[in-house]
Amino acid sequence: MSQSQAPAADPAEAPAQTSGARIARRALDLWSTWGIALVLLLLIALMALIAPNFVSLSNAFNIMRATSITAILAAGVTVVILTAGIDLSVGSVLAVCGVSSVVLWNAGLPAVLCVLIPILLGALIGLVHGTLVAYLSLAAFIVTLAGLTAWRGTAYALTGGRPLIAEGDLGFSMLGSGNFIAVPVPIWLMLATYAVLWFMLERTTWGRHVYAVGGNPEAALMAGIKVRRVLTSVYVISGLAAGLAGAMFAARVESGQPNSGQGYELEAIAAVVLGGTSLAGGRGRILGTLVGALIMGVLSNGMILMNTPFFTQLIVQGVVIVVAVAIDSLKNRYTR
Amino acid sequence: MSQSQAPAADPAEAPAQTSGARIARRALDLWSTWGIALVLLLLIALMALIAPNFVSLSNAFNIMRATSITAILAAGVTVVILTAGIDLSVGSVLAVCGVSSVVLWNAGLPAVLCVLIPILLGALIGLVHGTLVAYLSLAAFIVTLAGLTAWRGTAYALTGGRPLIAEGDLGFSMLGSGNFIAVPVPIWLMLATYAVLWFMLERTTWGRHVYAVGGNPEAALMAGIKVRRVLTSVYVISGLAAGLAGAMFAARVESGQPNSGQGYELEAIAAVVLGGTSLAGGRGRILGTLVGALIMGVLSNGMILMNTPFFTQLIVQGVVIVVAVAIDSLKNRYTR
Amino acid sequence: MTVTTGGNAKGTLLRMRGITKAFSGTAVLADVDVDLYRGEIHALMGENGAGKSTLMKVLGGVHLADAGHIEFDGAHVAFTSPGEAMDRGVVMIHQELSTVPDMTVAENLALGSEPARAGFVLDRRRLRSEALRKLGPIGGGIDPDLPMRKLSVGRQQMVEIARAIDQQAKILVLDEPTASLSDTESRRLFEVLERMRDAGMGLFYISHRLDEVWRLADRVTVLRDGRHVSTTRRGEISQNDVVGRMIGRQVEALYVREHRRPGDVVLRVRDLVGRDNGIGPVSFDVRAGEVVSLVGLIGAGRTEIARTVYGVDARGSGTVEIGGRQARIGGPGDAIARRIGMVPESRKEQALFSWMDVRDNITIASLRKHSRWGVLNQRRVDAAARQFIDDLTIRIRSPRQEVRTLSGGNQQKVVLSRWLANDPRLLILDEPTRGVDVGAKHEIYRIINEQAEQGTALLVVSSDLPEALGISDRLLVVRDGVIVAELDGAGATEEDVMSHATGVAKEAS
Amino acid sequence: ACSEGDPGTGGNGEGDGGPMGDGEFDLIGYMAQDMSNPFFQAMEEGIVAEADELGVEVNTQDGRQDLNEQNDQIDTFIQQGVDAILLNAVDSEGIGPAVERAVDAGIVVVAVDVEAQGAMATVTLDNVQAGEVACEYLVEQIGGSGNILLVDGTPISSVQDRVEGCESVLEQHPEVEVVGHQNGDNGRSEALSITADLLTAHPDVVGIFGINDPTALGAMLAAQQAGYDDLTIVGVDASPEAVDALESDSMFMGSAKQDPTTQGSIALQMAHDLFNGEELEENPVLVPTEMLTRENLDEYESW
Ligand SMILES: Nc1ncnc2c1ncn2[C@@H]1O[C@H](COP(=O)(O)OP(=O)(O)OP(=O)(O)O)[C@@H](O)[C@H]1O
Ligand SMILES: Nc1ncnc2c1ncn2[C@@H]1O[C@H](COP(=O)(O)OP(=O)(O)OP(=O)(O)O)[C@@H](O)[C@H]1O
Ligand SMILES: [Mg+2]
Ligand SMILES: [Mg+2]
Repeated sequence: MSQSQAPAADPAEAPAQTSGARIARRALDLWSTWGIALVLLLLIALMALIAPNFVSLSNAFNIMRATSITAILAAGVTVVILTAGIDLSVGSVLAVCGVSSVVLWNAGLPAVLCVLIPILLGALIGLVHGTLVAYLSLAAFIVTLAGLTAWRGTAYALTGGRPLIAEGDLGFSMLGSGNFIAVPVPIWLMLATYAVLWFMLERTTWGRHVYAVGGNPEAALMAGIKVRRVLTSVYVISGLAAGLAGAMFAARVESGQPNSGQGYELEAIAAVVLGGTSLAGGRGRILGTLVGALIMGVLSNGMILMNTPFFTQLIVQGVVIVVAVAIDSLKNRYTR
Repeated sequence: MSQSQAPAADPAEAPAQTSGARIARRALDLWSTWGIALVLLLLIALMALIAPNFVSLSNAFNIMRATSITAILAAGVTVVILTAGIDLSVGSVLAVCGVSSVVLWNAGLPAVLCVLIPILLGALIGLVHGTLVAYLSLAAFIVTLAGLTAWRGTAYALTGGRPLIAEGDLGFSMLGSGNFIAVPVPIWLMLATYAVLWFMLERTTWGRHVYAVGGNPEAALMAGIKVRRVLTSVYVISGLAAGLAGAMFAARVESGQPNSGQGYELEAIAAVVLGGTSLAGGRGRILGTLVGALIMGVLSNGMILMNTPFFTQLIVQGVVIVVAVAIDSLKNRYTR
Repeated sequence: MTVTTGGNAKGTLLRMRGITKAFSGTAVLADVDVDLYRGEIHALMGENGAGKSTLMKVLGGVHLADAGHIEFDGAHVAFTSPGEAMDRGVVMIHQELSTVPDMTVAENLALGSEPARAGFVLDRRRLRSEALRKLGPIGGGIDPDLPMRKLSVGRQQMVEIARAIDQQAKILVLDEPTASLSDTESRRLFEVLERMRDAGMGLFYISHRLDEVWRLADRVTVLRDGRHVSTTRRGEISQNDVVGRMIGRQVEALYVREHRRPGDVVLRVRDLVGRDNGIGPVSFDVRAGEVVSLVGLIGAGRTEIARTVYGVDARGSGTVEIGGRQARIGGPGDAIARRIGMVPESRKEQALFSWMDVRDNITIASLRKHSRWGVLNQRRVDAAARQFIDDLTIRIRSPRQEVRTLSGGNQQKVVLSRWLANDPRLLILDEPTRGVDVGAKHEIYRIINEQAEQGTALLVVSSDLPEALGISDRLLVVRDGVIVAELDGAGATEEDVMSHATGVAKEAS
Repeated sequence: ACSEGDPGTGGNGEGDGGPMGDGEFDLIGYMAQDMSNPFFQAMEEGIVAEADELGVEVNTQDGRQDLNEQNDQIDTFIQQGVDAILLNAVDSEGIGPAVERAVDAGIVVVAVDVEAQGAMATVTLDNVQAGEVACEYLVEQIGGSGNILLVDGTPISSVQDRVEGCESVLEQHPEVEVVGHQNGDNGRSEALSITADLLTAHPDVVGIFGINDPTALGAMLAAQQAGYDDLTIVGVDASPEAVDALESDSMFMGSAKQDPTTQGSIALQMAHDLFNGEELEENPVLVPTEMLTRENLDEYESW
């Protein structure tokens, strides 16, 4: 149909759109998006061979449940990184939101509000970061680095410096440890987060604007995109995700831990980059991040199963990150 | 020739070059470079008013001695950031080098070697990072993030996971606690690091190349600059600085602490950004970083003097970072 | 001399009055008045830095004027963002490419106005079909599914134009749209613009190419140093007068080709084939004191030939000899060591260090000459920079001024000095006058000629045919990555070049 | 051992509260809150030594002071089908839900050093008491009055209990004033740097309590470097470095004894007994703590 619409243009110059060429391009696209998934599969295969008790449904659930919190943080961070920004605050925002959910519970609020309010709190914090980045043009790195420090302090301040025990049975503990259709709730929440964000990024105009702002903010501005609003929105999304992760964390440990989530920001970013999203913005896929997060989860699970000393785990983790990214870059060299 | 042809054009086109305008512009330049120094002075004035015992030579030494290690890390990181890179590994490299200096000492090596070898080790680690960044074109963020993990693991592995106490009197402990002409040695080392790096950046061809590579790598390549070599060299510099910081750390605590330097990478980057260096590369001044590091040092010292709860300290620190950067950006708005 | 009043029956669409704008204290626009009628193409002319783009950015909501007001469609407006201006029907094609390289052509075409269902759900099918439709008038032959980055600069420019002309604009501003276009594309663009004018739109057209302006414009406004000099109907003023008003003096002969005495062969290229860029095999010589131009259609591969010689693009096979000796040039560093210099086609992306000062930009490739053991001799660096600033009459406040604050022509001169500072034996110039005003153009031609006189071999890539014909001793016509004809600079005509470039000549013979 | 309800691993199905899996006590997990602290490494040594005798394999995991990490580790241990978990929790209450999962999966959970909600048995050193004895000794040494510094650590329960213990003693001594109370991150370097600052603010300090030996020793280095030679500095753990410091003529005066090695072996013994369905003679086991000082240094065998 579209071909028939464009006869006015010189037919000689019409691009070669043979279906063969298109399929080839499609294949390359797939490989460039999913090359990292191959790394994950290889890793799983390796672990299946060498780690005892690795292959089982319950271990798969284990891995995904353990991954769910960083994966959700990483999903939010992906959106920020797509705009060439960064969010270093997610670990601390998780802590503030997690702690506040228990504070609310202990104050006698219904379970639903104890989850919703912290999520909104996360969004509000994201709004603060986003406003500073978008409207005061401060570097995202430094704004969220300040956030990392300040919100951690706030989390401690909320509890006077110590963990906060939930009174009675925490009403929303199923967020952390419940099951739904035989699958743990955290896994559902992780999948839902990715499904929603995938849709928003790939199937809405907002998603195109995110990519455009990340790819060339000036061009986006010239094209009439409300760059500042888009920029603000991604930090809100990241804050929302961190808020959800915080509530899940609190649900999982049935208490408010002000020191929770420390260092998660770097884990989340590692997952994003492993997943193929460029830190320069404008390029990447949200589902790649999920794969990246699972790589880290499988690795850590496998090594615990193999009883690896903790320092060896750290070394292996570092090496795997570099190797995976290097493989990914070789692929890029081939497709470009 | 063309001048004589266009007498009408030239005077009109030559911008007003009155000496008054020139002085005003000079002042703006100074303010744009040193605006952050004003923030430091204000902070010092504030602390002098509210923090007990703040104003004294010994407290000034305290602050600078406490700042020296992050300041030295930050100096190395500045050079990396000038090329639009980043180094997240410095805290872990510090740990590896610090631990290895004590390992060497306990193995009976002379004190000089116990300092030199770790510094070279730092450079070697930097070489690894630099090679991955420059020759495999991997993102600096992810390479050094992997380094952050892997070298931390290595530091633990070197000691079997526990701190390593120096046997006997540590021969190079003066690096951490000695005095030279009535000024603590760490302060001399910090000043020397900045002096050397200032000279290298401002007065050598290498320095020009660093700024060029950071400002526009493609143009740098076209101008015949060996971009990859320059890129590699900055990570080596950063590794060297971290190695020195490691030896100083070991000297100060008279032991090899594998968990030393955790989180210092972010403190160092905060200092760099506070000092006015752009994370986008190509713009910034090394001495600004020193000011940035001192701001953090004064803040933390002042609040400890006031016995502020640690969580309040965190909150204040975050707020001060944002405010300082915001002030800096307002200045930019004015001068541009 | 001043605004022609009541000249158009269809009425005034836009009135800009007393527009004043300063950047950090430096006045860029001072009290400028301009009108735009319905159904006219209004050309803005002026030297680099005269304020043309700034004036248009004030109109388009990119900058806010310090003083003055804008009356559009009978109402006062002050757009605060490009989006707002666009909503009201003011569309701009900016001087700098503004596309998103990682998005596809189709996505770029829809940027900011993506087809959507329910207001936010992207309609991918319409995205593609609309792209094909938008590309029709000017950008046919571009695959809408390709990522933008895979397109040459010229084609990217065409996509941008296609996007702008498709919007239902009342005012369309084109800021040097043809800077990267070849003749064929330009001509197609002009047809579209004329149709838009006839439909009653108002168009602002900025260009440094007089022939284009004379072909298109109904009225011409000249700006100088941020001030309005004159607005006249095209027929009422001569090209020479316009140039005179722009730069405050007359330019008798724009092109300079004097005292050429070609000497020995400096560059000898034999059967050169690029490894990945699809050019070759090509063979040609450039002699000392000779100016040789590579000409051809956009995308013909001229830039690639130059880049392969310079070592930025990898060589597949073939040989390059410099001064009679085989040269293995593995990169720009090797080229520079053999005293070859190259001014790349994209100033901002490939040549300038925007945040560094003029001095550093001039000396960055010749620091070795001013240093010992890597330590710079500051005084000699300053002296070298000053020498070129004077020799090339680069207009700046101070050598420590950041180069990004210079106008295009002066920036180009800075880039030129960078290579002159190396005392080159062979100088490769890719589009040396793109986006440069006539005055500066003339000076650049003078510099080129001076270099040739001094015995430098010059290889020029140019899309501006009159320029290539005017300054070159020989022309090499490139088509599909190979050289299809060699023409004498003095004897050849534009028709000769075009017939070889398009392949017509071959079929005829 | 086998995993919960998963036929894929070919286990013998679930036991009912009693010994499960293959019925052999052959694989246990040890979860430390922070393996970078030598204290927990010494505990691991105690466990491994005991485990070698019992013919049990030990899987050690570092919690890195992160409760979520410990949650994941427990899940992985359940997966792995360990027979028992010796749990040194980051937070005694927060670990509760995870402990419950492990117990439900038929795993014997013994809390070590830090109480853990829902654990089947507990062996702890009374951290509150450790803080008490250390600060009692401190108050005694400074003669019952004067300004002191409290160098705190990261807010995890074992640390907070020590501070609590110390503060309860200080309440009875109003002449002793805490002029500085800061967080030293449980380690030498941070303790050193904040103590240096605190000593600037309060030059008249006569004593320092550090929540563990690395902290106290870091504080001591700061005091040395600031020119002090007559402070009274006490810590907790009686670690080898503390012994070194006591052997030399330093300002470090004492440390509340903790015996991680013994705690570890007792814990494993308890787990073994529980696994075999035996009654425990004593539960919870509370290893009493006393002060290690220069006076009783000879009798002490460091861990
Ligand atoms: N954002 C800015 N900040 C500071 N100075 C600026 C800015 N934009 C433009 N200028 C300055 O304003 C003057 C006018 O620039 P403008 O781009 O309008 O010129 P122009 O007439 O379009 O020139 P050209 O033909 O080279 O495109 C120049 O001296 C330029 O350096
Ligand atoms: N990055 C790229 N990837 C793929 N193809 C490219 C790329 N850059 C250029 N090309 C193609 O190479 C060919 C020649 O490039 P280019 O257009 O730069 O040549 P040119 O003759 O110098 O034209 P121009 O006037 O645009 O400089 C064109 O077909 C172009 O589409
Ligand atoms: Mg312009
Ligand atoms: Mg070209």
